[in-house]
Amino acid sequence: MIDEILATLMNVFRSNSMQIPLIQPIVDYLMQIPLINILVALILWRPFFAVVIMPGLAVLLLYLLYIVWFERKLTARIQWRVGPLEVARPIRGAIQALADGLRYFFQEAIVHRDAHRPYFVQLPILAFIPILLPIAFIPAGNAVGIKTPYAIQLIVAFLALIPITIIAIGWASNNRFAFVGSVREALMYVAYEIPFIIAVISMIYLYGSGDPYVAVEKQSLVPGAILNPIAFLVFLITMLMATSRLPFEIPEADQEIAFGPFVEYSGMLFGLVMVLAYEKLYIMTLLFVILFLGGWNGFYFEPLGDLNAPLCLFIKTVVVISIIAIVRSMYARYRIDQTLRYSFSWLIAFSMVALGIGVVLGWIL
Amino acid sequence: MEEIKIEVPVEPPKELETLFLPIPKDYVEDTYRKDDFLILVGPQHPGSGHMRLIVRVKGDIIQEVIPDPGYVHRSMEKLAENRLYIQNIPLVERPAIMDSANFNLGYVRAIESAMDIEVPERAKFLRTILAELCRIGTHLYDAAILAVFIGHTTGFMYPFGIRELICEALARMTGARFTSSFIIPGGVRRDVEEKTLRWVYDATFAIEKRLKSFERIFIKNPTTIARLRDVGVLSKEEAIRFGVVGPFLRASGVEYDTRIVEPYEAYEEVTWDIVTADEGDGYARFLVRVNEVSQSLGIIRQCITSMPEGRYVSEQICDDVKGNFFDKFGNLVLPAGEYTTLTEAARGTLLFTIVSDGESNVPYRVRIVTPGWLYLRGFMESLKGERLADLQAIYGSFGYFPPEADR
Amino acid sequence: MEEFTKFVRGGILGPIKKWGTKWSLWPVHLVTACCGAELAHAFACGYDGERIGALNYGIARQTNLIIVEGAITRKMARVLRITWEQMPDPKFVIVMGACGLNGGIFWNGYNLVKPSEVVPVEFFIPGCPPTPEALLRGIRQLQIKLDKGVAENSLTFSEIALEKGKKPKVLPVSPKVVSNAPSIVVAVKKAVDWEFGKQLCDRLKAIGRAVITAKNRIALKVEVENLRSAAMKLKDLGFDHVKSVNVIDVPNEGKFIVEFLISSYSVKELMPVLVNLYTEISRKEPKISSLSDIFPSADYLEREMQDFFGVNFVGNPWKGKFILAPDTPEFPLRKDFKLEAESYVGD
Amino acid sequence: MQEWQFVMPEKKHKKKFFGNLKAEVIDAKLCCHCAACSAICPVYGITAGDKPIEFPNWVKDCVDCGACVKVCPRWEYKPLNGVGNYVEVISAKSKRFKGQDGAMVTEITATALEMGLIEKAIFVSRDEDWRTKIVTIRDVSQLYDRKVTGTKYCYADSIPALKEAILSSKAVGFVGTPCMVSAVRKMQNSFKKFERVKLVIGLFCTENFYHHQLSEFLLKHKNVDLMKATKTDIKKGKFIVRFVDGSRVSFPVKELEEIIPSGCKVCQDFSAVESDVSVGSVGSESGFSTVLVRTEIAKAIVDKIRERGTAEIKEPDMGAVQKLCDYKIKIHPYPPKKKEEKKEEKS
Amino acid sequence: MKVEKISRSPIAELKRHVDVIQEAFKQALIPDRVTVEYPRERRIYPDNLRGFIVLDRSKCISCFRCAQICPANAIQMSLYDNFYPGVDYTKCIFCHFCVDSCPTGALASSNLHDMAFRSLEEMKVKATQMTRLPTIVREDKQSVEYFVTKKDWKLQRKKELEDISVLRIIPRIKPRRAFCEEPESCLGCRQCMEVCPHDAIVMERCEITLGGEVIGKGCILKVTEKCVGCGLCVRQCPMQILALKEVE
Repeated sequence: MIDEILATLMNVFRSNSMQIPLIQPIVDYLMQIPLINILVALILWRPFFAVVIMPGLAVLLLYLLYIVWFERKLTARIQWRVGPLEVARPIRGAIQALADGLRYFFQEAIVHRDAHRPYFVQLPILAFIPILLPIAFIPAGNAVGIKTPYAIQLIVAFLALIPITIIAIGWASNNRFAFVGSVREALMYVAYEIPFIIAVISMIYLYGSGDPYVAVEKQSLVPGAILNPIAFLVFLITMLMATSRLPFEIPEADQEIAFGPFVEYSGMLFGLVMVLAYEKLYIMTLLFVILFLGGWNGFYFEPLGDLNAPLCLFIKTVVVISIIAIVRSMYARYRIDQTLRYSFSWLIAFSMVALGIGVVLGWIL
Repeated sequence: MEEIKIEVPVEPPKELETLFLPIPKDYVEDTYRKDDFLILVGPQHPGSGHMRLIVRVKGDIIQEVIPDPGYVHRSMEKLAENRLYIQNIPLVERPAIMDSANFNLGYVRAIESAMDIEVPERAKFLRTILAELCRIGTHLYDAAILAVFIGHTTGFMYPFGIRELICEALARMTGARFTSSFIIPGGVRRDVEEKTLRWVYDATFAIEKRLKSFERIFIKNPTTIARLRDVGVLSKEEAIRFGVVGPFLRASGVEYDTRIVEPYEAYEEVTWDIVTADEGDGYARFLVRVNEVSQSLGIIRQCITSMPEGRYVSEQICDDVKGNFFDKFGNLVLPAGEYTTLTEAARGTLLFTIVSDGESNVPYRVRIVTPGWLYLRGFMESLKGERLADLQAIYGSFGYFPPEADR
Repeated sequence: MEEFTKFVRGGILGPIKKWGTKWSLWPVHLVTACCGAELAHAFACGYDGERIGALNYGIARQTNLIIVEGAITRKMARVLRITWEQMPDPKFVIVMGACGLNGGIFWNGYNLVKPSEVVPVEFFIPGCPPTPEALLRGIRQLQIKLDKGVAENSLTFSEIALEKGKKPKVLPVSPKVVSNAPSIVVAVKKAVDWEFGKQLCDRLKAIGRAVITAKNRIALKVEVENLRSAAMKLKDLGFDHVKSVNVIDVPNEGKFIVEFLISSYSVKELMPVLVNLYTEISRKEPKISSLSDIFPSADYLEREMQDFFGVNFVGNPWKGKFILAPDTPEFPLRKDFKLEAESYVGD
Repeated sequence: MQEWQFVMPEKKHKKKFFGNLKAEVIDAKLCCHCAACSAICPVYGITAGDKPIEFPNWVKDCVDCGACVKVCPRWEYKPLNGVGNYVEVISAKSKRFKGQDGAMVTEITATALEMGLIEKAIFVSRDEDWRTKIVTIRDVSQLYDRKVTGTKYCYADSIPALKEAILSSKAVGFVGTPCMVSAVRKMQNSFKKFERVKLVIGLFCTENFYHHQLSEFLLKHKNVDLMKATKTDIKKGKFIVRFVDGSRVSFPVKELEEIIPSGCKVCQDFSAVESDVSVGSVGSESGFSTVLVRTEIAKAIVDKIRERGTAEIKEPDMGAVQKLCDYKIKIHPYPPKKKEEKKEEKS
Repeated sequence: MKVEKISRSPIAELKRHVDVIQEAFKQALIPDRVTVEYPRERRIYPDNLRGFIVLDRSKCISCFRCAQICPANAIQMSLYDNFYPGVDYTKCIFCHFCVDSCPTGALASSNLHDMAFRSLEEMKVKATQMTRLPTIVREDKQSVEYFVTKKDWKLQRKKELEDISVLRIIPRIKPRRAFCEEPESCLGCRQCMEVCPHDAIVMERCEITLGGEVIGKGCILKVTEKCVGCGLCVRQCPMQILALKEVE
């Protein structure tokens, strides 16, 4: 009975497995060991590989460690200093984020008297649902969780849920600054979401489909950034706004409203809410790469086999994020009303133009 | 836009009673009745110094700000009455340690004016260099704080990097990075070697070069301009009425600088410009100080190139300070009377009043009015009608430093 | 506190906890006094505290280290305690600067509190202000403490043995000479070469008794009743702001001398002139009319004097404490409030 | 160093010197409360003020130097009496100042200050309770204060202030009652530094009071609150208190008998025989003061006053002065019997 | 001088954006780094940096000048074979008024400034602990100095370790001794004798004169060879009749 189920599963996994010639000998060896073989098969099963390994959770974790370190290092470099170093000098302090994370993990998580206790604790965890769900729809070549022609629309829809949780977090905190921060988050939400969605729609028009495969395929010659530079620009700026990055770090604005919605979080819970923005940035950058930078189009090394596409996508994503990290040391924070004004006047206008370009180009292509 | 009143019975939160607010209880209730919101900024707040601002907002617009100072009130005036005249020198520099030379200078000049001590030329030039170094240091400090208040961390790091050079210059000249206590009645504590002066001379150019980087990345940064321009405007009349001082007064178009109207030390012997602006907004206040930094660099260079030879301490007091310090300075007695000196500290007019009874070797009363305390009123007024987010921008544009105001 | 160190080092996960905490000591942004300037240097590009894992961070909930930067006043002590209680365990405190240790130069001031009496302190860093190196040394010592479990000073003295001697009968006196019967004269006439001043002085004679006390300084005495009208007249002359409000307590003669130092920004030739408009009021019932409606710049200065001397400025809207905390002694700047005296001989 | 003994009067008792003083003067009810011992004491142990002279814990703290005995005017007391030597006598009234009568003490001090004969002068002021306060007069303008001029009829610690003054300046003027004048002369004889006291103005005096006793007496028996008084006076055997509103209370001095300190009851010196110049109202018409010029320096000052015409000068009635001198001898016999009365003046 | 007006035109705005991006990328590629990596390297401060105070016990004359000039009252004299200063680092503000007041150069400043203590009691440094420089925890492998030219400044790293130096300047003060300016005013209180840490003042029998006339026998104070010129008696004398005089 169990053997049958295992055999069925094995078949399912093997039928849709990642083909990586480089590690094929190891895989073959492991396949001979019972029980381990099913695990290996599971890992190499494409939907699982996409969601959990690459570009999914495992890489996300690695990425988090990397981006926190890289951002701090890059900022430090621009600021005439060295950044995290002594924690692991040979690797230039790369595990600084790990140390911080561990410290957070073992610190007391305070739920203060005035907070709405259940929501205060639940919401940071709930916030992961809209963050993690898009991963299932983001394909990387052959590695894909759920394949659907509406993947881009779905991703955008899930992303739109994140601010709701942040607003709820601010409400549950029951703090003046959290309150002001939540209101700012709500205002920002309406400010960036419209141009963002229009920019995405313009690209969908351009490619004629919400299917990432179509989008990537259509960019095999010219990347989307050149096809529709205005949408590219609008997407970039709204991405900064959506992930609360300077110069639009308005809902958190530590010097003004003391981290806004997250003011009362401590310990592990703060660790969770702190990485929200980074994770969101990761998802949005993946989308950005797929829409504008040709997705997983790029190099192809024979030994890597199916791993080429996820790796390529990942490298592009990391490069984009690393470049985006520089704005943190470049800009001051805009004011909320200025941002809203820019957004509702310029950004929406630009996104309309982008939409026009998308429609026209989509019609031509 | 029509205002819609929501009739919800709102009670002021309990915590307002326990926080020891220096405002009456009915003010709090009134605020809540009128659908306003009280936000307490500070003293433990990433965007405030050591003070609390009680901000009353309607929506996002600030209605009124009540300062709650005194978090760094260290009883300086009382202590000064209980110390020897000379022992007060370290004390009076503590309000603003980054501006120690100017504070020191103001106090020492009050003693000198009382005792009619003629300061040698060389000492005057050395004092001027110290004062200007501290002025640059303070302006950079304020710029850094402004930067971090509007969220620009690089703008915070660069000035502090440049300040390292200033600290090094002060350390080489006086032996301390901040609180030099170097200016004493009659001159300075020690002569400064030619080598050190050359170093400082070269350092001014190094500072200038780095300031160019700072200008590109922060001063002329579009986000900086967006945040500071047209906020916290003080018109010329308002600035005069509320007694604003220093660069903040000059930013509103008043050409008042104590170094011009009542010259002291070597300021008459060097050429420099008084920097003013017309706008009176946050950016003008910032730019005035930025421009003053380059003026100060010029003053330092002129002082070093035309540094006269001679004594570093007046012969009326002693030949050499080393070893004589207690004997020559420990027993100063000022003739009876009141002596007031005005000094242009980095943040504005600094006033020292020493009242002596003519017999004691401790002052009878020392009144220290620091620039921060003088422009606090103007600062509070300029906040009215601005947005909550501008609070920090205006705070930074004033460079308000609570230890200086509270003494 | 020792239990936090124990917690960090204890248990099966001890090494991980220890390592994480050691390299992630985030000081909370609690600027208590002027040592904050050197703290900023320690975390700015000159020294970059982030190198050793210490990142200066916004608010209490997300940090685990308080660096007390110098003086803790009575008002600030509350805040320090609240901040400390807001922080999640385990948490540590480092105090920098002489003021925070034992008061430093303000050791006998009336408004200072020792942080070590408010919160448990791990390390003390001397200096006024300590150099950034000293602060980083303090953080390093805390890291070493977390590593080893015991606190260590960063320096060990090489002691020499000396015998204790016999105490002499008379110990040296204080060098301070304080007159028991001081006489305070605010307006001491001084002959100066100042033509404009003489003219101005003649004009001011209509208001009160005007005396030139130095170049650009005029003392103008009026009676209490005439203070407001004198201020009005000065305002008409072009004086537009108050630079200082000062009260001199003369218990010897049972009076307060209240001074308003008035100057001008709007009239060019009056800019350097500082008119000391002063009057004397009784010490028993110190009451004087406020000038804050004529010169708004006098407002906060008057409130301050109200705090310090208990002089009632009638017309100033503010009543109650402004600068001082509720538990500060009443009217500390009056002469009958005495401070602790120095001692020169230790054990 | 046991054998060491400074040149000093013999000890009368086998005690430390203060013990001698206490036995011979204070306990013998001879002490006139001039506070000279308090001033001279090298360890500042002797307290004066508003209480009888005391040295708490003198057995231990007294350094046995004998300075107090050396300066005490009542040690081996030989009463001075009579009008004494004088070179000139006038009755005068100051045109500049307002004082008790003719304000001649003020005028003489002011002239001496203006002539540069003295750098400062020790005066007695009062607070609102009519408690005496010492002021150091450095500037003539200080003398316009009505609290400084005018008689207080209470003990004041002028001599301690005088000692402070001689340490900080080279020429000092002094105003005091006859016993104080004697003490100053004794000090000058013993210690060269007191030669810096250039001008000693004596006041005509019959007796003086402890402040607390006087104010208590007035409040209790006469329902007079000294706080509201503007002037006190003794004229023609009557004690007069004037008030702000112009009303006055007067009663015979004899009623004050019970509070007259014992030291005054043995004093026969009415006209301050040893002073440079003695001043008092006796012998002049109302509003004028009698000035007995005894030494060259005083003569020079009076000549200057005359030359500048700052005072109105008349002929005095020396008979009245003589009469009071004799009267004082009569009512204050020495060695004491059982009888007394009082008076003292300050310009 | 008026500050220059900032143009509001979009082109100028764009140019400023470009400036910022340019500068940021330039720094990212070739950073002008100025960080002193403190625990690993030590910054060379000038010798006159005011740090830990060192006492040369053999030079100290117990004159109390350091204790009495200290604005923070951080110096207290402790009694051993004589009074020696001890610095209370819980109060010391490193103004070094004491070092400047020391007439013999017994106190000297070192540029040791990085200290951290675990308790307040241990910060009260006694004279016995001040005679030598303490050993400190050192993790430095190299030293670093700011090297400034007219163009820019950079860090100059040196492999050799920086020593903590003691800067001892001996003041140019001739030896002094107390003497009595005005013996006629002597109270005979012996305060000077009793305060003298060196037993240098004695009372000698003599005749007391006033105005040339012998008024009696008594004693007069005399300053002996033992006097080191600390001046304590001068400050102690209630009549201020003593003074310090330079001796050959």
